[in-house]
Amino acid sequence: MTENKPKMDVNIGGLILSNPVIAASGTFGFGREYSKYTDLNKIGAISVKALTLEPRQGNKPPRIAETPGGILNSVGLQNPGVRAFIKDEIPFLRKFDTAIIANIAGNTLEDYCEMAEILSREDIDAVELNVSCPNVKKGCMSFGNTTAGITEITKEVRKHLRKPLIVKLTPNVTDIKEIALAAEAEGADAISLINTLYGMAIDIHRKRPILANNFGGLSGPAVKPIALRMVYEVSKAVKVPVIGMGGITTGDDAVEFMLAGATAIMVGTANFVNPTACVEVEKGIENYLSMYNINDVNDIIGILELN
Amino acid sequence: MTENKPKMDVNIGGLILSNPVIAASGTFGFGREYSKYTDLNKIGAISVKALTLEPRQGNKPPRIAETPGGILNSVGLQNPGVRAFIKDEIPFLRKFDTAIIANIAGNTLEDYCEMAEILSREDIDAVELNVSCPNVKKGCMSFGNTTAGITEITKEVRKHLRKPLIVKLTPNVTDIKEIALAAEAEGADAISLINTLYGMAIDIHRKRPILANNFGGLSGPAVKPIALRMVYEVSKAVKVPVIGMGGITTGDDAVEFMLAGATAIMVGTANFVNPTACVEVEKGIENYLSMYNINDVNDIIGILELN
Amino acid sequence: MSKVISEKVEKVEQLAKSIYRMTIKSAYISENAKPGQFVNVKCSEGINALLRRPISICKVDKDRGTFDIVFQIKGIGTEYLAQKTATSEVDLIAPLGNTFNIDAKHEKIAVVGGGIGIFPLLYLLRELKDVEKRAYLGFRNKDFAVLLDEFEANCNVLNISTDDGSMGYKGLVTDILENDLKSCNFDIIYTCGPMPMIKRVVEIAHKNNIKCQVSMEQRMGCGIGACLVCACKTKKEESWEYSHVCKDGPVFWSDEVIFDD
Amino acid sequence: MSKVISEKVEKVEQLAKSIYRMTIKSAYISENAKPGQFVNVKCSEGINALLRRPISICKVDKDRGTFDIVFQIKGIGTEYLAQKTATSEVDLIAPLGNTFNIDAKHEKIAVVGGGIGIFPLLYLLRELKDVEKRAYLGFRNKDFAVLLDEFEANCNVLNISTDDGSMGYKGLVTDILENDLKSCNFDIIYTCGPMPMIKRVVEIAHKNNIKCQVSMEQRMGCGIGACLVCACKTKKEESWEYSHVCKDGPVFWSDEVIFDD
Ligand SMILES: Cc1cc2nc3c(=O)[nH]c(=O)nc-3n(C[C@H](O)[C@H](O)[C@H](O)COP(=O)(O)OP(=O)(O)OC[C@H]3O[C@@H](n4cnc5c(N)ncnc54)[C@H](O)[C@@H]3O)c2cc1C
Ligand SMILES: Cc1cc2nc3c(=O)[nH]c(=O)nc-3n(C[C@H](O)[C@H](O)[C@H](O)COP(=O)(O)OP(=O)(O)OC[C@H]3O[C@@H](n4cnc5c(N)ncnc54)[C@H](O)[C@@H]3O)c2cc1C
Ligand SMILES: Cc1cc2nc3c(=O)[nH]c(=O)nc-3n(C[C@H](O)[C@H](O)[C@H](O)COP(=O)(O)O)c2cc1C
Ligand SMILES: Cc1cc2nc3c(=O)[nH]c(=O)nc-3n(C[C@H](O)[C@H](O)[C@H](O)COP(=O)(O)O)c2cc1C
Ligand code: FES
Ligand code: FES
Repeated sequence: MTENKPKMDVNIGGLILSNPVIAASGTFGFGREYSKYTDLNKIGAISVKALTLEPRQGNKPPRIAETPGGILNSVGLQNPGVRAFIKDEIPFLRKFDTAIIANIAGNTLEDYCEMAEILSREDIDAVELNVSCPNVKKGCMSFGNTTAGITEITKEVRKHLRKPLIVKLTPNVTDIKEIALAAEAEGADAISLINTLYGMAIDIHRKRPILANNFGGLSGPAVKPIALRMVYEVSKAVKVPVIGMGGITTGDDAVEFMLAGATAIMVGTANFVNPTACVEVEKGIENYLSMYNINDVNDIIGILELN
Repeated sequence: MTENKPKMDVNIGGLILSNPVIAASGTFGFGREYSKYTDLNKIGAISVKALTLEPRQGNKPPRIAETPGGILNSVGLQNPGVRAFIKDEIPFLRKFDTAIIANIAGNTLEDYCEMAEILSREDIDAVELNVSCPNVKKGCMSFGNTTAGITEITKEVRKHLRKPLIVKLTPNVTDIKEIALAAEAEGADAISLINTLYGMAIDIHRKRPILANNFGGLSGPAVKPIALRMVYEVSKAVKVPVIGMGGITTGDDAVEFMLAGATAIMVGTANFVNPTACVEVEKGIENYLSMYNINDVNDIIGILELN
Repeated sequence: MSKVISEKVEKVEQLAKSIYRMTIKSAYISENAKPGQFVNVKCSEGINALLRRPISICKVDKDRGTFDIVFQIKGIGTEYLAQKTATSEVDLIAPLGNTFNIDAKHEKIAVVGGGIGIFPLLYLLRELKDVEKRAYLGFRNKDFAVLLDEFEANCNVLNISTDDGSMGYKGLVTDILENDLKSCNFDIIYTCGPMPMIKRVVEIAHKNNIKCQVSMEQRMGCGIGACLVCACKTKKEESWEYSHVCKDGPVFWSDEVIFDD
Repeated sequence: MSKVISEKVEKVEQLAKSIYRMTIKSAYISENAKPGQFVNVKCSEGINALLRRPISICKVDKDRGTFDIVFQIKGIGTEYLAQKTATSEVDLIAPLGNTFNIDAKHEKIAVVGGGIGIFPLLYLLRELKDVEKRAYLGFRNKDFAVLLDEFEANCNVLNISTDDGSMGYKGLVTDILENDLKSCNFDIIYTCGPMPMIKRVVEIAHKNNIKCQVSMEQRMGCGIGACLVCACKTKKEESWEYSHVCKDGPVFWSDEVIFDD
């Protein structure tokens, strides 16, 4: 079977990935910790923990709550800042055969543009615009849930960024297609979705929310049907590649997203449960292709037929 | 302990329920089937399967798909029509000490108004406006996801309805508060939420959606954190009582919703797994009250403190 | 009258690579069940497999107060069920659904089953006394052909087909049925299995003017007739309606069902 | 170096109403673990309890290649864990976290534990040789007081308090500590347990100029330092930062931690 290994590389707006599996931002750090448990060379790309212009400490703990089939998190963008990333993390990640996607979040439009300028000069493969983090009071959330917001930020960042631009969408909106089309119109090379769904969990004994931040973002298997529907809608609406995520745990889950139209997929929460999840998902996609004698993963993208 | 049984009755916009547990529309039929397994007298109210002006057959099967911690359904409003309900079901339900909430769905504004007129003359306790069913092509969905739509339908139905009016909201919107405020402004006596989240599940072997209708509404434990956040937001925003639902399976789940601001709660998907779920949820709320020596369920409504 | 009931597992036996038989102690169900009925069984703790799974009753032993279900592993629910052991309990709603029509006037009957559809038919055969019974069973291949000795013991003639010819006739079981009908007749045919097989059986029965009952499968929510998800298109006066497999079925007369969904 | 590893359960024992000890066979973990470290254990199949649960290592038997964890049932995860039997496997990431500071210069040490915080301290006591060891353990009531014989065997003086006086001193265990400090001194105090207790111990240690290590608890996601959810406020130069319990801890020097979150 080794000679029959299907062709796994995919093209995300000019960026070629060795396979369609990407570690989702915020769930994989900068790859360091997971490198002890899994072979980073076998992962198509790593979208690193969201970077901000200056270092950030994030929210108070508890920052996580388990919910049925999912988790709520309110990390609040703790990160060492874009410059420390460049100095300390890029050299480490470059030792591996995996693409680097810099996920960026800002308080202001200027923050985003400045990070785009800085990162354009660095050895990374793409930038993912986090305009949809539910866990910070001001900033990125507000750009992501209106077409006006997404238009403005995509247009401005595009001017400053000389790398493929992935715009990551929030699912907390009435019409996701509209938001995706706005991002595409302003020059996004790809759309990734979904970020987390805004939620809450309560400790009935303390009569307070479990998260110190009160609210958080829901991810994990629970959100899969919502994510899948949105990925389908967006990939029907836009022409640029779509990166799908939300609850992917197995190769079969990934195949669902690819059939629905995703050119690549991201694995998030599943990494916490199983540090080798990304590699297992990749293997699972290969198994599916082998089962049906498909020799190029691109042949399953968007082939879902409606009933 | 019997003499110390806490006071369980709540007031939903003038409608007094013997306890805050309501069977959610579409999950309990007209109570007939469940009456074989559970004591309907112990349930505060039953919101019946959505009624339309004329009988409807609903969507093709399969109409259900299991997803992680939840289900997708696309029943598509199968029901015998409002007149058959009046003739065949009200007399049956009236044998029990439980309030009857008529959940109504229409294709047009006129449908809703006509049903409101008809039901105003009948022996029911309240009407719940289903403006948010994701499983029919035209009609109710479109009213529910804009403030303009909700304003129009609430205003018109209010003119024709001489019963307490509960407006049920869809969670598939960017800002649920705004929608709730619009319903309140036009005379809703209570707000219920959430209806199902729009989603999809794919059979990777047939390369088609599992549901014949392709898309469906997500309910069950998976949606609980989203529902809870929305119930909190809405009950902070409006003055009318809020009926909370989404994934409630146990008394503790119900308490979470009540702490967050719900005056009553609905149990849906849990009935399928456990036909006595409603009664067990009620018992669970009582246990919680006893544990903390609270002798009126109204004392826990909305007392959540943020961190 | 069905009940929500927690019962002790007496035995779990592997019959084939992916097929298991579970014997469950239940005075109530063994007393009340009839052929064609099913149990709706909780297949996990917590939310892992959220919904109950419908499984046909395959055998009832009133004396011992037990009944059997036989199931094939398809996904998480049946996989979990297969891990139960003699010390486990199962949480059931049962018995559910209507029953096969059993009529003293029927002198010669046939059952036509495919795959997991054979199990309710075996229960039916066991309960039919003093009748000439023929069974027609189709399988993907011999690895799925289970309980043949019990079929053998409960009918007069047993016909087997497999898709790949690894056992019995190679081809469709309905070919055997059709061929037999040239030389013999039945008062009624009962069928359960994959939809293409059912459709073909119904076609053959109608062409030969034989009464026919089909046992239908559909994805279920509540299993008790309340949620309306398990729709099955049936005739109604000049038109049609959606009946429900869990309550109006699983057994329907073949001329009631409209097979175009 | 920690690993993702599936290991056999050797024994599960109920120590009190809601407290269980599990002995797990693992050459790898017993060889590599150090006091203060924890395992991150999968507590369900499928999605029932989605996240792994962190549980401290309570004992290591290198010769037999086993280690023990002791846990109290709090919710769905620990409840599931308690149902494991001698034939089960557990899926672990282990050993994780840093370790208590053990220094040959320490001649007299104290451990102060409350509730489930006592288990990592017992492991520490077992590994500390040739030192004078005193243990101060506080419990809600005597029903939660477990493993006392093992504490007894592994320290020179054992002090017990309960909130309701049902065993030992009635009141706070830190009262006993404070009183003892009038007449004796320690080179280091190790503490683990409820936050109010930890804070009080740190206060007492600082007032008495005794070095102190605290083992912290926080809700975790990954357990390996990647997701950054398990934040713990610590000093950094003139200011502070969020360190992470799973990686930078669970053990911190008492003067590193800022207890105002
Ligand atoms: C009336 C009736 C009687 C049945 N009797 C038997 C029997 O005796 N032996 C047997 O092996 N199987 C029987 N089945 C099929 C059995 O219910 C499914 O194989 C089983 O539900 C699959 O569950 P799973 O978790 O293993 O698979 P999954 O695919 O993980 O199940 C996912 C969901 O789809 C539903 N589902 C999947 N396949 C079917 C199906 N074919 N029919 C209905 N729902 C389905 C499940 O109930 C569940 O809700 C019967 C079905 C019906 C409707
Ligand atoms: C480093 C460390 C070591 C620990 N050692 C032990 C030990 O030796 N014995 C023991 O009984 N307990 C120990 N705990 C606490 C133990 O992790 C929790 O009691 C357990 O996770 C509760 O899980 P549950 O599913 O039973 O409860 P649930 O309340 O259902 O858990 C829900 C979620 O909250 C998390 N959670 C709940 N309580 C805690 C807590 N106190 N700390 C961290 N996460 C929590 C769970 O991990 C899970 O993600 C330790 C915790 C940490 C952080
Ligand atoms: C703990 C945690 C932290 C996250 N941080 C980020 C982030 O920094 N930037 C971002 O774009 N998404 C972030 N996400 C969202 C994930 O990248 C992903 O969109 C989401 O978790 C859905 O995928 P999943 O269900 O596979 O986890 C975070 C998610 C989790 C669980
Ligand atoms: C099978 C099914 C049918 C439903 N039909 C209706 C309906 O007719 N009218 C309505 O307002 N809501 C309907 N709902 C939504 C429920 O009333 C409820 O809002 C939703 O399921 C969330 O609650 P739960 O998670 O407890 O199920 C239906 C839900 C299910 C699962
Ligand atoms: S499964 Fe609910 S009506 Fe049949
Ligand atoms: S739990 Fe993920 S960093 Fe500590």
